[in-house]
Amino acid sequence: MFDNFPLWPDRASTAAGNVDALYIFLLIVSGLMTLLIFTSVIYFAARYRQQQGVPAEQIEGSIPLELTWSVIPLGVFLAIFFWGAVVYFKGRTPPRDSTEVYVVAKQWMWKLEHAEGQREINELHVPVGRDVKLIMTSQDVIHSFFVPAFRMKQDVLPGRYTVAWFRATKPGTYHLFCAEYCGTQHSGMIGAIVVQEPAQYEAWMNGGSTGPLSVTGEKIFAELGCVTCHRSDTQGRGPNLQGVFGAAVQLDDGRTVTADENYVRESILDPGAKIVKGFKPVMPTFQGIVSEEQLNALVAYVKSLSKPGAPGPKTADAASKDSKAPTKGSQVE
Amino acid sequence: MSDSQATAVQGEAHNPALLHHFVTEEQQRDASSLGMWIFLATEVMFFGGLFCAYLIYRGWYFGDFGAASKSIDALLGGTNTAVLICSSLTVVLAIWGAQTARRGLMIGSLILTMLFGLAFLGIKGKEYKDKFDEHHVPGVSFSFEHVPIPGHPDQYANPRHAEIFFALYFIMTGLHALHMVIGLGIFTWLLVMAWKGRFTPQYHTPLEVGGLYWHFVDIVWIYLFPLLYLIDRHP
Amino acid sequence: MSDHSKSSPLPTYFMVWGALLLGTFLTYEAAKIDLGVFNAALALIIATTKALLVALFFMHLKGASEKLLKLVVISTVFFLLILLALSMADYGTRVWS
Amino acid sequence: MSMATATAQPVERVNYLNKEYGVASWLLTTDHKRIALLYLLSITLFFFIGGFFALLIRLELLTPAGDLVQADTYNKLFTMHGMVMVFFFLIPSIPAVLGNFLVPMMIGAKDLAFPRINLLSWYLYIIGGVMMLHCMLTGGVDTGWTFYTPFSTAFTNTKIVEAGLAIFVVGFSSILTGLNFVVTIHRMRAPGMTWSRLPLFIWAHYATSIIQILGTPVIAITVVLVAVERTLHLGIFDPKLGGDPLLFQHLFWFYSHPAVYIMILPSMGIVSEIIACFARKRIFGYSFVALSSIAIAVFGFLVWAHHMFVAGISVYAALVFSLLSYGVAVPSAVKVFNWTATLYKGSIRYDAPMLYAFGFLGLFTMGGLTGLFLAALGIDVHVTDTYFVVAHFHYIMVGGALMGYLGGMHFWWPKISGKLYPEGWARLAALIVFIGFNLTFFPQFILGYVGMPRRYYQYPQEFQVLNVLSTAGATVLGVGYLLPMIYFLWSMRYGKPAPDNPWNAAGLEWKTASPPTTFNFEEEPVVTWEAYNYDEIDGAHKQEVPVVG
Repeated sequence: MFDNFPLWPDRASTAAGNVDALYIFLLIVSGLMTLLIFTSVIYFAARYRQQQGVPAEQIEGSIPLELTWSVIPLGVFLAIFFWGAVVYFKGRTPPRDSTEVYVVAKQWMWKLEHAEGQREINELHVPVGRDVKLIMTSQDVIHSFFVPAFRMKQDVLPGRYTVAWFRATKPGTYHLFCAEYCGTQHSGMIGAIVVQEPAQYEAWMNGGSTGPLSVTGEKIFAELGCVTCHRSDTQGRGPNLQGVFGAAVQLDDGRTVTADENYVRESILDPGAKIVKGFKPVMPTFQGIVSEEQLNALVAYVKSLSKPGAPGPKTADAASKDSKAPTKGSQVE
Repeated sequence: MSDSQATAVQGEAHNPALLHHFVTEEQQRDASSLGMWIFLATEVMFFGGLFCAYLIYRGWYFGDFGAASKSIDALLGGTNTAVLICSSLTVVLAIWGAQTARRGLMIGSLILTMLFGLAFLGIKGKEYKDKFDEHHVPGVSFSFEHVPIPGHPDQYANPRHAEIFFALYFIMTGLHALHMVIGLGIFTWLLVMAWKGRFTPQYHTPLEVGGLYWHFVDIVWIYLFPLLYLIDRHP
Repeated sequence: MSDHSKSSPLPTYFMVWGALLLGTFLTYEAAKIDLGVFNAALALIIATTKALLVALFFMHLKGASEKLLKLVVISTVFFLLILLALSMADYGTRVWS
Repeated sequence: MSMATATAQPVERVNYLNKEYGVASWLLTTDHKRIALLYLLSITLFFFIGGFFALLIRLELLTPAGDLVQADTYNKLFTMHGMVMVFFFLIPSIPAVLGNFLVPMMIGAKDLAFPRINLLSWYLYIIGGVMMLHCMLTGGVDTGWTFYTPFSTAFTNTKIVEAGLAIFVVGFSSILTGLNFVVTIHRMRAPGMTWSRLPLFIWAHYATSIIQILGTPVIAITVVLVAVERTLHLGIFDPKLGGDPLLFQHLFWFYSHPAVYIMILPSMGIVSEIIACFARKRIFGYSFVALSSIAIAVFGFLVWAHHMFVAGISVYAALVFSLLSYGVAVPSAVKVFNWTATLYKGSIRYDAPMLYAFGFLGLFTMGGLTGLFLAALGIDVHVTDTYFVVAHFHYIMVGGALMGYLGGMHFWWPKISGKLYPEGWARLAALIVFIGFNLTFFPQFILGYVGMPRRYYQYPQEFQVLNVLSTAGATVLGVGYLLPMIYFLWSMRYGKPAPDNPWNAAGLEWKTASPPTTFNFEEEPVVTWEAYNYDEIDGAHKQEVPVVG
């Protein structure tokens, strides 16, 4: 019981240093304040204990003293607020070109899918020193992706994507917990983040690869007949998806929204919600037809269309020829 | 909603004499009215939670809400609003009748108020029956297919989002109707006491406190009518 | 509570009653005109004026001797607006991030 | 332990306890003092039920593997522990027991404004309690006391609707108590009892009542929405049907954060009374302490989403709520500084109530400061939903609210029961509670930062040592809580009769007999003195030291 008994969590990500610094600062401030209160209470209690013939001296109060111990704490609090907000903002804005991992939380297990196609259950292999962006959704209830060693936690909500990112700095295996109560095996929904040297990571990568996720996405894009409306030329009944991801989209009711993962997901599951300017709302909903994994693949594919030099969606027949080619694991459950 | 409003009204002070723990009669009346005003504060926050849900989903699904709201008969809603406004008037007349010892006016106005209340519930019942026939009652039998969104004739409303509107519609108007039923209960009791000649120009606190409750239920409806019935009525 | 000697005479009641009915009719008609965003704003303005009329005249807030009742009403509305406004602080800005 | 100058034992005076006997005299009473005792009995029962669940949880967590109870049972244990403690003990305890008993007496009134509604509040509490007990005995709830959706609406078939209705009913009891207090404080103060002469206990209960009135209805409607969604399979909170689970969290926390101020504010009122009496001094900065109670009540409504920083709300909303949360911390800091300043140049005695007040000062300070950690966005991402949060709110609720409650029970026990409790045992119990509490919850701060999530049935091996420490502390704490119940009951039977003012305390409630008559005062009191006029009291008694203990 006593062999491995840490009093401080591992520090294995860039964020860990920032959070620890703020934590230690707050520990010091609170420690001083607690010390101040404890010593003054004990000292006053002892110094002014009741003695015969020594009455208590009535002191009404003093406005300046009241102001000092209102304004000074407020000042300290605001400093802490700003520092905390800076750390928070860094943690909530993923860097531009981070490698992406799609996470699907399901009652009591984590399914993770690299953009390069590897699929893992309850484990995530990442290389040291590279930014990893997690695009997460849940199939049932609210879970929460929590890696204490990275000081990172983000709830995973059903029905939409939530995003988190980290950059591992120290190779090793770290706990992955579910931090939002999600049912019987909530405490069993534990995984591991395996941080490897780039060489080991490459070796592991070449193992079970089923081709990049975007390629799987392209197959689904063809199988479901999306390509018949969303064509690379402009006569398609649906908007051309080339370069759409990340760009601002003009809607028919005047609003402009940026096409992020949630926009693409909503356009697939609930097309009527946001209609692009100049197009008819003819797209059927795919709610219940497309699984979370297929959805992730489609989003990855749409993203790949925005990368410079990405080939446009092949016309219907060309894409279908490809899907017959025997590639392992193209049928996503 | 337990019938605590009835006790909150401190009605059956068998005689205008003072309740034991109050010092003066004015203190007792002020306490009762302050008590009712604070109770109305809790009611505002109680409906407030529903208005918050309504506000957020209206922002998200404006088109679907417009389509669903258009399927409700706004004329019935409008007449109901007028009915409640008239009932507020008769409540005020009843109180004025008590203040000026006009027994006939007081009792007549109380009866009229309750008739208006019943009329309101009747119209509400008709509305609910229409919704039931059109399968717009949320739950298993709900169906809202191929209903165009107002202003976008070629676009159909999403049935799931319309079901949220109807869920909010039935909960908000249902809760309001429940408060109306409790109001009718209070006013029956006030009528009985008025009939027994319990209210005099010096003592008619239960009438005033009951009136405050009734006017509050009217104010809730004044907000419910435009927000639920008139979301998107222009052609 | 209002002091009984000079509670609103009948004409005031009937004027307020008329104004309320007019308000209802206005709301009903205004919904038919397409004012875009202002439809909701107009509906709320009319509803709030009607609610104020009922509260001030029918519920005798206007003649109330002490300001306590007004304070209760104002603070209740304040906390209701806090619930609505701070929830919208989340929903309104979710699109930005 | 009798007053040095107590006259011979007066003939048995008629008071609210021996005025009438029989079940009906208790179950149909409208006397605020008897209703307070009815509440005392019922909340003590629920406290020990909740405490029993807590002990089972701590025993389960002795070992990393889940080996004492099944996973489902464990989930039900911490859910029921939360629901019983929050809704059936912490929220009603001080307002319903000490508030009911003392608010009318402290302002010189014969009773609350609406005695019948007061009795109705107790019956609503009992109906809610019976519903919750029935729900527990026939299956319980496994969603956590926060019953987040869509788990509570679509992914569990435990008795959510029944527990929800129990909370609705008991919430209504809380609303009516708040309403009663506000009207009483406004309308029924004795002549001369101006707002600046009100005891701080009354200010604290006024602020608590504001929150009870304006917050509780929102959770009532939330529970109704969850019940409607479960029965009709609607999608208000279910994302599959278009709803938003975060809307539930907004509506839930809109009430549940102010609810933690319902739990702590009455204790602050008690601590002000105790420190003033046992330091024989006027509270330092009386008006600042009074207004900070109101500030906490009002600001308490602006900060709820600091429970949701990682739940998926927008980054900008998180900034707004984090800033506002630091605003609400200032009034609490002002109170702690003022209490400490009151001790300066006082004439301090170490009776049991004062020990509890010292305990409150220390533990509430630590609880409040750890709140600053949680309000800082950067740290909250790491520590929310871990044992750091569990430790934080237990420091506030058990270290603060419960310590204040026990201090108040000891301080006013002579007035309530007419008997003196055994001082020696009481001081020992206070010490045991303080030590047991710290041993139980301080390790949980470390556990939290190291990363042990909350509501875990089994945990990795490396967290075991701190959990064993915490369980050891829990047993000590359990003993510490049993002692007061034992010697309070003992004192009812064998305690020395208490004089009218054993502590020589200021305040109208000490001007009546112990225990008081049914209408509290023979003739209506007129207040001509300022609050906490200990200089006049001690001056008049020429330094006569109340020999107590």
